[in-house]
Amino acid sequence: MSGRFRAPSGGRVDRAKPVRFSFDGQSYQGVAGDTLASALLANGVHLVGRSFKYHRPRGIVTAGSDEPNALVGVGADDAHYTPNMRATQIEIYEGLVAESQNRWPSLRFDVGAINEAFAPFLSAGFYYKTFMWPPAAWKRIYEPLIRRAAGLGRAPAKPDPDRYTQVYAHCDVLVIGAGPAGMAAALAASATGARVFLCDEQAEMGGSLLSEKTAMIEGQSAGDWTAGALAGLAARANVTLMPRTTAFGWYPHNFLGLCERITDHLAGADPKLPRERLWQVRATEVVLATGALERPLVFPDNDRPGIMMAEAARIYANRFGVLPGNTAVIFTACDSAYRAALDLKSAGVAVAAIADLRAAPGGVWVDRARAAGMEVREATVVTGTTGRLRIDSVNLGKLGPDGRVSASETIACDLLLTSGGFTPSVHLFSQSRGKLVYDEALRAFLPGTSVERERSVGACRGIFDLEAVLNDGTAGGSGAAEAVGFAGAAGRAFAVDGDSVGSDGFIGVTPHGGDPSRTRAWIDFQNDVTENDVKLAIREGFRSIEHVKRYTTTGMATDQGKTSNMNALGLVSQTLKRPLPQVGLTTFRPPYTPTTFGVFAGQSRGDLFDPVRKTPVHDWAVAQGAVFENVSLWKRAHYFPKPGEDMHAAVVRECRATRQAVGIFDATTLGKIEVVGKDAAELMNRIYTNSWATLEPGRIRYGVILGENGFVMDDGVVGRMAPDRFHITTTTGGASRVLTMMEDYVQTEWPNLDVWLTSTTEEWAVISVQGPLSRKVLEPLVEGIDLSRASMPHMSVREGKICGVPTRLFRVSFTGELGFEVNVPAGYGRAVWEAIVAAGHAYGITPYGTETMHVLRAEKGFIVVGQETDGTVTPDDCGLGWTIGKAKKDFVGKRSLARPAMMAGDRKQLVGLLTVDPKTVLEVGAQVVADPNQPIPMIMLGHVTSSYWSATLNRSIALALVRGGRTRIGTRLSVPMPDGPIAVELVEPIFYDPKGARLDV
Amino acid sequence: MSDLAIRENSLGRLASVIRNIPSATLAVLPDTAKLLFRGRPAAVDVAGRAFGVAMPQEACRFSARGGRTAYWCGPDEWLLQAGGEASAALFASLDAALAGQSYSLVDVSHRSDAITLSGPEAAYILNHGCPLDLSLQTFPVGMCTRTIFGKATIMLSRPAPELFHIDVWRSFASYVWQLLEEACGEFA
Amino acid sequence: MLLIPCPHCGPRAELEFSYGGEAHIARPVDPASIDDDSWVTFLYERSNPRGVHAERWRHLHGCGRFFNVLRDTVSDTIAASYPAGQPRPALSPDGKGTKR
Amino acid sequence: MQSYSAFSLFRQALGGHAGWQRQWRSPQPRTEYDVVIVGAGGHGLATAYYLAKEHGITNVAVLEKGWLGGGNTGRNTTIIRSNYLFDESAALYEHALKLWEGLSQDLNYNVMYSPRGVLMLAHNTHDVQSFKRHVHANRLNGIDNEWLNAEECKAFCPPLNVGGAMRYPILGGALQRRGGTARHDAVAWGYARAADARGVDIIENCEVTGIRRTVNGAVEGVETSRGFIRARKVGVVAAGHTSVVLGMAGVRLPLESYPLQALVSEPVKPAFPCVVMSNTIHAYISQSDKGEMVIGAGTDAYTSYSQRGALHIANHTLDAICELVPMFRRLRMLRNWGGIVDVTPDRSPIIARTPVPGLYVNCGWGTGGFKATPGSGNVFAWTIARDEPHRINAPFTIERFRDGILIDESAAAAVAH
Ligand SMILES: Cc1cc2nc3c(=O)[nH]c(=O)nc-3n(C[C@H](O)[C@H](O)[C@H](O)COP(=O)(O)OP(=O)(O)OC[C@H]3O[C@@H](n4cnc5c(N)ncnc54)[C@H](O)[C@@H]3O)c2cc1C
Ligand SMILES: NC(=O)c1ccc[n+]([C@@H]2O[C@H](COP(=O)([O-])OP(=O)(O)OC[C@H]3O[C@@H](n4cnc5c(N)ncnc54)[C@H](O)[C@@H]3O)[C@@H](O)[C@H]2O)c1
Ligand SMILES: Cc1cc2nc3c(=O)[nH]c(=O)nc-3n(C[C@H](O)[C@H](O)[C@H](O)COP(=O)(O)O)c2cc1C
Ligand SMILES: [Zn+2]
Repeated sequence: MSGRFRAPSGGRVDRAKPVRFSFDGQSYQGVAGDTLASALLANGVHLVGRSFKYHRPRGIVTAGSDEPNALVGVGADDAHYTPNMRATQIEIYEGLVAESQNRWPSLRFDVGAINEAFAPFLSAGFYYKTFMWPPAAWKRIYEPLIRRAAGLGRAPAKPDPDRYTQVYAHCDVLVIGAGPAGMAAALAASATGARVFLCDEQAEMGGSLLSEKTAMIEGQSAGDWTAGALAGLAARANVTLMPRTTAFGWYPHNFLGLCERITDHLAGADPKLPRERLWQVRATEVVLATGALERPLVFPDNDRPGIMMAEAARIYANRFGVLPGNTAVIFTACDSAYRAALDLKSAGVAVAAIADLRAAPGGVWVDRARAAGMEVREATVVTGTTGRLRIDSVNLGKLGPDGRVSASETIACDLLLTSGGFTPSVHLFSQSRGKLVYDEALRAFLPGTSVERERSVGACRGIFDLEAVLNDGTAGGSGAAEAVGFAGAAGRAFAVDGDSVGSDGFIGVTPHGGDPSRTRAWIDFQNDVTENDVKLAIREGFRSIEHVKRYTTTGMATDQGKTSNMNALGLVSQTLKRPLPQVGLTTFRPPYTPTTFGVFAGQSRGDLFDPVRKTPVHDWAVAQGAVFENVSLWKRAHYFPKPGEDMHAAVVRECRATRQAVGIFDATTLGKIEVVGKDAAELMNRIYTNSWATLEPGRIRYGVILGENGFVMDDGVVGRMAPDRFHITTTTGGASRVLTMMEDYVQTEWPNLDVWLTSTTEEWAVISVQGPLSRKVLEPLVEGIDLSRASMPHMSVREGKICGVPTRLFRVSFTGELGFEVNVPAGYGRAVWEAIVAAGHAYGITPYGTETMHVLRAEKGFIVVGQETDGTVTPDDCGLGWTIGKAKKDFVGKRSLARPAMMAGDRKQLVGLLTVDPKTVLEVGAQVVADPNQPIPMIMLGHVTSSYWSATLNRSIALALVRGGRTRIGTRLSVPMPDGPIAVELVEPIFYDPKGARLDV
Repeated sequence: MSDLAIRENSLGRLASVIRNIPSATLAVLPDTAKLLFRGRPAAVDVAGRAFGVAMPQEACRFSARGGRTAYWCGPDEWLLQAGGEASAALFASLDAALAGQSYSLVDVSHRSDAITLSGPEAAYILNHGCPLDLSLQTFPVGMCTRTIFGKATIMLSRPAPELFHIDVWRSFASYVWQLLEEACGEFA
Repeated sequence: MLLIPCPHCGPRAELEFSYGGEAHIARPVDPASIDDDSWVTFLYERSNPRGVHAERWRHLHGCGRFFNVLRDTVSDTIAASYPAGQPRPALSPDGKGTKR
Repeated sequence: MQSYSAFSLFRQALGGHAGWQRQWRSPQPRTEYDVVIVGAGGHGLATAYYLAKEHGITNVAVLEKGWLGGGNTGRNTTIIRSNYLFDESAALYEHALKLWEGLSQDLNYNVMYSPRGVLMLAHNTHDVQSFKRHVHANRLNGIDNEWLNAEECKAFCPPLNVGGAMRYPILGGALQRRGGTARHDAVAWGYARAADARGVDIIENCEVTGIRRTVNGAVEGVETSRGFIRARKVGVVAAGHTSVVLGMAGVRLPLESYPLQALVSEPVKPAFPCVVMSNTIHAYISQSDKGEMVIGAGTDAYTSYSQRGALHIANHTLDAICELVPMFRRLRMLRNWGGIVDVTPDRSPIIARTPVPGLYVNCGWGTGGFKATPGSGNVFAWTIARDEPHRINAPFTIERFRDGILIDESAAAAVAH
């Protein structure tokens, strides 16, 4: 048998399929269809966890996602371990391994329970009042202690190997919750042809009908009707049924996050399957059918294992065939617990007594209970319970008309069921920003005015009678389809044979007559918040419910107060004598239930975290053993080490080869924009600091772009291909920024200009061939282009062919040597690159990477945007004042340059730095000061922006931005480092071939 | 020297190791000539006549004729595609026809590569990175649009109910391909 | 994730767009002629309203066009979407749509 | 003020905690105050406290439209550090950090300031260089900040994925050991209690709806949901709502309000020892004393007053976290919320006089003002009391935007928070 407490028949589990699992190392048997909670209960296990603060023994309270107590860790190994799972939601499978949490060394004997002894000191917010002395002890002693004591389960210790996926989906009507209301809504909406999604967080759809034994719908049992309804829905092509799928978050414009659990319930799941899937659903209309949650009654010692929600016990009995105890006492403020009592009794549980808070309970359910021989105690409350690891008795008290409680009797039992009525699940409605309205009669907050296109149906809007629920669901489903625009939604009336259990209930702490400072009535089980804690908070001035929440932590645990918030609210209302709606609720936030990080991250891991952009030459460089670096999304070859070389050696070799012979560099990642149209030159004039009107077709100019704030934003060379056509290059990281900015001006400021922009970054592969022998290498490869000095001077561009394919050949140099940038259509990039390498073989052509590129340009004093500039640098600051077209009236950023501070004399300016000891290489980012011996805080004059070993010059070089730098050239400053100051001389920021003679060849 | 260099498709290598699944099949489309045309209204008709396919005026639609396709990209922007043609010649002929107009024509033949995704699960697979409603009602055959797929921009078009074309910039192509394969994973 | 109506392509997910800040802030025709105070107004000062905000979006991963939207910054409700360059439409009294 | 200590806790425990006094009163607003502070966030409450404590100005009201501490103070990820690049910011945040170090004792309220170290990760060459620039500048400013290579990062924070198959490997990091976290709510409550004890009236549920000015333009008082309150000076510390409040006096500021989201995981036993931030892949994380992983990232794209944000932002935040710490993929998000942060063009705050005599503003803290709370309140109190800025906040004027004297940390380093 699958446990001592399994009824011989009944329920929806499959007794023919035993399932073995382990809990805290002990092996148990359940059956297919069990949750971990039902299987444990079937085996008589009630103690399943320890509470957060006091390590109190705790048992299973609910049968659903609202469970506050039964949190366990699941997973056979570290990589699959998941803490804080609710036993009530875990479907068991063969080999499931679960363990209890927050206890040591064992659940039954937990050292942490010593906290109980200190409970009097651990009142709400106690830590704010102590641990302040001596000040140093907080960090070293108190805080580590507090941290270790807190925290529930343990974090997984190995990387999670499972897959998670994310899908966007659209539907006309999304129905959340597949109880009677949701099923009826889905039936009605889908009948119109609307695309309908129906999701439910549970493994099985049917909601409350799954545990309904007596009511008949349209002449069928609830179970049969449910099966029929679901089969009907499944047969409709326009319906998607989504079990095990929690709608956890509602985001603006009817965008909802749904988490589907795919493999957690399977033993040896197919590894192809993702563990969970995030459905990101845009729904035209949403129907909320999320039901209602039963509310516990709060009384002294209400937290012992064996104290359970009445409805949960009914679910265990009716749905799982499990008897949660032998002898039950029931404490209720409503009729539904009578129904539970009757169902339990018929399943074989003895009902010792029903204590009803109400003065004169009556009606069909009460009559039936009495008729079944149950003793109903009117105006009776629970004043306390006993039992260490499981409840063994209940103290009852008589509630007088004056509110006083007088002791009456003690009853032995191993099960105490409570019900304080139902709280409609308005979480998602509230997330959608709809306003809640308090209904005095129902004692509940109900959905009021909608903000999004949604409607609530059934118990989640306070409709509890099954027939009414079904009809409400139908109306809601039809209404939603109609609102989408589907006609023909037909009304339908369901006939239900069954009795309503009404809507009585109680909110707050039940009267118990005990001394509030000695009794402990638990409001929030998981966070161990008691009646006294809340009262203390109020006494201390925490009057807002938000303050009470944060001071006591009520409602902040992993259940987010699903069962406790209303009682906390009720207690505040009782204590402050302020009507409940005036106290108000705390804010509902996503997720509805805790949701795995992995499913939010989805596929974005490793190489799919961000696109890896590679150039056409990439694979060639890989084959050459290049080391790569990330530059924005791109992979760029950083250097090309030969066997045995480190970066330094490789770079020295690459630099020498380029300066002395010829080097080849992949510049494909540079951004490129084609600017075309009659007004192309006019736009260029307005965007760039330079003047473009005079640039002849076939010539190239270096250009600078500022933000409208006057700071350097990007730079690059621009070729004029034709009077109405420019080929812009930008920095690798700046490409999209520049294009976006230009588009902005073209579209919104100057729409009358006849000019269009096209990104051509990816159209062209750019092969930079640099060095005195570069012309010799290229000459034999080109067709229709005369590379000679006379015909193709520095800073010119020609169109023709190379290796038989079209090229835009730029004669430019970022190295200071004779150089060319060969642009070819990207698909040819690799072939042309290899052809050039082959042709250059005889000349010692050497591939070089970004590091060598940086050294060579630094030797020439060329800036790199983002290195010499940082968003606070003007063109003049970095030595680019010369690019500003003096005659230009306006360009983007010009006006900002006229602001006082932009013209101040002591701005940081670009200079060269030479260390007095030529062997010392400065560190980029090091600070420059006048006097290294001044006291801290020092006056810093600037910082090193670039610094390299120059093989060409056989010494170190650096660039720096230094306050009033240009006037300091020739003087010495200092770079104070932790191990001593480094003396530097300020020089012009150009170290090599200052006249540019090597370019003019 | 005039050896014609060999054109490389950025997806060549990935496509050669594909595991095909019937519910969603990935393949690489052959290279085509692609020009991006933009212009003032007057130029649009001229371009359409010269190209032989009128520029679709309806947003997010493409029209095709005789191997040539014009995709609407924006209110003044079309992608002109010509299978099996040399882009230079096409460029020259359009450019000549458009003389005197206000327009821009840019050869983007190599900027992107293209993927086909076909099969009954194609839309579902695409929705792993694309936020569009891909039902036939809202994304009918004949529709095209730029959109996103994961963290990449793509140009998506639907030539047949269970067939999508994805045109994607070269350096993003392998990312898009891999993400599609990852999404196909549960069917593999 | 907002659903933003592009005047050209129709409603699309926010992911396809980039935000462009407050709308209707025209760059001065002749920046050189205005004083620092006026320039800073153009450059930086924004109305930042709690309520309806005229703002720019660009359908970056779509048709590429900039356009304007009237969005309530408290409820996120979008009341209107119109091409760049057009004046701000008047809202209907309920604030939910434009006046017709 | 009732003294808090282990001893008083012990004594009260014996009496069933019946003897604890209210931490702050809930007074009716008086008709007139010397100073009215608009906004009972951490900064506003600290301002009132220091006005009373250091400037002897106790006829002060702090007006709060909701519940005190319910703005960004109550919804931030509590990262505290002072390793800012520019002298101006470094001075401001270091001033705050020094006050943090003694704050629990000063307020007699344990704000749980936890200097467990803030580690900022570098993922590319640019990050490395920029963080080293910070390290050097901080050292010469007397602020602790040190460079760790990747292995040292791993040693300092073992859960980090260093060297694994990461799209952007961790190349190193800048560590400020004195950086850390504090218990956000306690900061608000501690200041409220201490200010209240010095006579400050903290008035909740009192929304400022207008600012009344005299004929010559000076501030006369504020209109509120609870009537007009006269005031000689008004200090606005309304974070995301500053534009709205200052608009009441006709003052326009270079400010925009954006949603910023944060989230927490379910609580687990200690598994993450410090604060880790990565600006390059956009996420930061620490573990609270209660056990939740406290996680945040960048703002949503658009201006908003709705205190919530988009799902894709949470997705991107968590894909980054899962890259950094792959074993946290199985942790679960417990709650995700938003705040409204007010951002200036240079992302540095404004702590200054306004063009309206008697009206002062402290705003623009954007995504990173919690760490500044004590320092900000301290210098703002000075500014209001003396009608002139303290040396430390002198650079943080409104005029700096006009004059181009920006203090742009993020432009300099793309670092926020
Ligand atoms: C998600 C998130 C994460 C963050 N993370 C960090 C971090 O890790 N580290 C860090 O240093 N900073 C962080 N910040 C920023 C930090 O929270 C803020 O800069 C700081 O808390 C601002 O404090 P404040 O007192 O100025 O504002 P708030 O706490 O917002 O206080 C302003 C108060 O003004 C009130 N108010 C507004 N209008 C009116 C009115 N008309 N009348 C009366 N009262 C009004 C508001 O109700 C509010 O209570 C974060 C912010 C957010 C939102
Ligand atoms: N006092 C009473 O009489 C009383 C009170 C409450 C409920 N009921 C009974 O409950 C039924 C109400 O029907 P109903 O359909 O409104 O509720 P229901 O409880 O039958 O169904 C709600 C369903 O929604 C699901 N759900 C809730 N939140 C979800 C989420 N975020 N994501 C996915 N799924 C979610 C639940 O798993 C459940 O299956 C009736 O049978 C009624 O008689 C009676
Ligand atoms: C550092 C920090 C830790 C938090 N930890 C929790 C927590 O453990 N449980 C919880 O429910 N909320 C937690 N919150 C979130 C708050 O419940 C709340 O969402 C936040 O203060 C914003 O307020 P609001 O959601 O009421 O708008 C935390 C917030 C912060 C700032
Ligand atoms: Zn569009």
